[in-house]
Amino acid sequence: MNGWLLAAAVVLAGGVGATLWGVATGPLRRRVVAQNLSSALACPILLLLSQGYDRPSYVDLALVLALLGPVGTLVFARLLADELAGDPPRAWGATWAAAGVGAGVVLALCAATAPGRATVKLLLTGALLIGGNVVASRALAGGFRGVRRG
Amino acid sequence: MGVLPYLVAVWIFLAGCYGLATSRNLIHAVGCLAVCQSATYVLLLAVGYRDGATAPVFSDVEPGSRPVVDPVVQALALTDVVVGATVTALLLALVVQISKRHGTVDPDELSELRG
Amino acid sequence: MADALIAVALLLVAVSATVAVVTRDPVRQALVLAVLGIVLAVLFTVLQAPDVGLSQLAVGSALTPLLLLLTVRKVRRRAQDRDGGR
Amino acid sequence: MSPRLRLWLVCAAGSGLAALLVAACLDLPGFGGDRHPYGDRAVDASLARRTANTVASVNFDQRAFDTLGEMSILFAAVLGCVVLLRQTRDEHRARPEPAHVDRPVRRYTLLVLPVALLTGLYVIAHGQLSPGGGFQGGVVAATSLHLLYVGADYRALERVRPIGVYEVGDALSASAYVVTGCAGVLAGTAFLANTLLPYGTFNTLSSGGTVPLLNAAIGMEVACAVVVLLARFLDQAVEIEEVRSL
Repeated sequence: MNGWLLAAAVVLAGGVGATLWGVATGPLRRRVVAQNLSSALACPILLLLSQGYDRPSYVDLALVLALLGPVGTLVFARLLADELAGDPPRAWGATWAAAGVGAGVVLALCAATAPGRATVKLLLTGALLIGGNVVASRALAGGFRGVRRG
Repeated sequence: MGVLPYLVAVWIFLAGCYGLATSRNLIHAVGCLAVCQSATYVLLLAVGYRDGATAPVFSDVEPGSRPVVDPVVQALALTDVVVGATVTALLLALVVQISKRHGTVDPDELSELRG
Repeated sequence: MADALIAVALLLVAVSATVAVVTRDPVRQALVLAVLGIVLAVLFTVLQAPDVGLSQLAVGSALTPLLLLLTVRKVRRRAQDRDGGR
Repeated sequence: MSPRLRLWLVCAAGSGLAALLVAACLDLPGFGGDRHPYGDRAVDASLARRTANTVASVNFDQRAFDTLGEMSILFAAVLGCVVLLRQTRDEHRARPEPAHVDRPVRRYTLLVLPVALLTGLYVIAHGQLSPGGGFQGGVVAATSLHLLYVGADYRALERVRPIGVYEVGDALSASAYVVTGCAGVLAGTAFLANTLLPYGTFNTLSSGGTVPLLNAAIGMEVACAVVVLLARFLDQAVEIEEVRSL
């Protein structure tokens, strides 16, 4: 029994399953928040899988997702600014919970791997993940208020 | 597991086809086509999987120390993901052009225009 | 354990693909497609295909939504211009 | 055709197709089976040529001709987009108003842009070693440039993106792939045969003969192609307007 894979399965079934429900139903503001959370939760899953399969090179996927996931959310925030302006989504509780999951996973992996280049990459991924998702949430909550056209 | 992954690929493909046929908006139809495409990736990778194996990438494991999955199907799927995205872009460009010429992106209204 | 992970990922992919098809509004469909891309990337990783997963992440997380939303914006703007001009 | 009739037709055809597909699935070799003759041979061939990432070896060595075809599809798709989305006579350009972006969002995008660009180049450069390669890295690098549109301003993006340069780069890298293939013919072997360069040491940046070269050509091609594509779409969505005929 591999604990890392078990944790990944739990986060996948619980976390990403819940965001899938969120993105499938409800008003637009709930859906964009769910999309942001899905990338925030998938990144720790990829890190856990990398550790669970004992393949350090899988961390590249988490790094790319930590970079591009928030970019995707910013795209939605930017191009849907008009639709979201009337009733901006505020989901700081869920955002910080996802950030907490990410931080916990990164710290656990740092403790499990020997210090070295892998640790630096993990910490970079974690910083990009948490920073990116907090900024993306901020952008959804009215970061592009002035954008009308363009 | 048995045939579950193959059946999931079939389900995704059929769902995409259903969406394509009943779509009332060409942009939505292009999205459904993207869903259909993803069915082929799932099928290819399911065919290449081997129980208890790992990725055929030897930058961090010793060659021969662990069984590996089939790299050929992965190479097929990987190029198609990126090329498929540009083809999606081409279709979206066609949609933009249609909306310019006919002022609508509803396939039903378009066929009425033709008479 | 690996089998359970694959089953969960397959199930999520099937559900999100179905949701993407039945969501008729293109903007909302773009959101579902972004989630589908991420779930597919996780599935490819558990099927031991990190190369394909990376491809899917690169394309699905930002590029496809951007293309879809830009098209929606162009089509809607044209419709607005037309209605405003009349 | 009425929608109702069409739905019936779709259901009938779909159920027939579903039955055939399910029957085919039941005949496929079982999921997770141990028999992968092609895969095993591909892995052996890749290791013989000292390419650590077998998938890159399949793409840029054993099936390099196939990748040439994929690249042509990509090139043709971009060409089609450029032609379809050009500015026509009854359209004019309107300058978009500068966007107001929250300061943390703007700072974040300006901070992440170089990191994402570097990650894209890293993914391309390590294509023949770790997961990644020209296809993935090219998309990441091209997407990272568009952070300027998302986080700053469309005009800022236009300043760092002289579109002609990327169009030329697209064509150049496509021809670089063909030229590398022809070099094999001139050297007396076959088109795109990986016999030209020494295979190098296993698991280093220069190992694998022509694999890193073809990989880099594809990386540049994909990056330029995506930049050109998005530029056309942004032009249409943000700048180009129809002249109103009142």
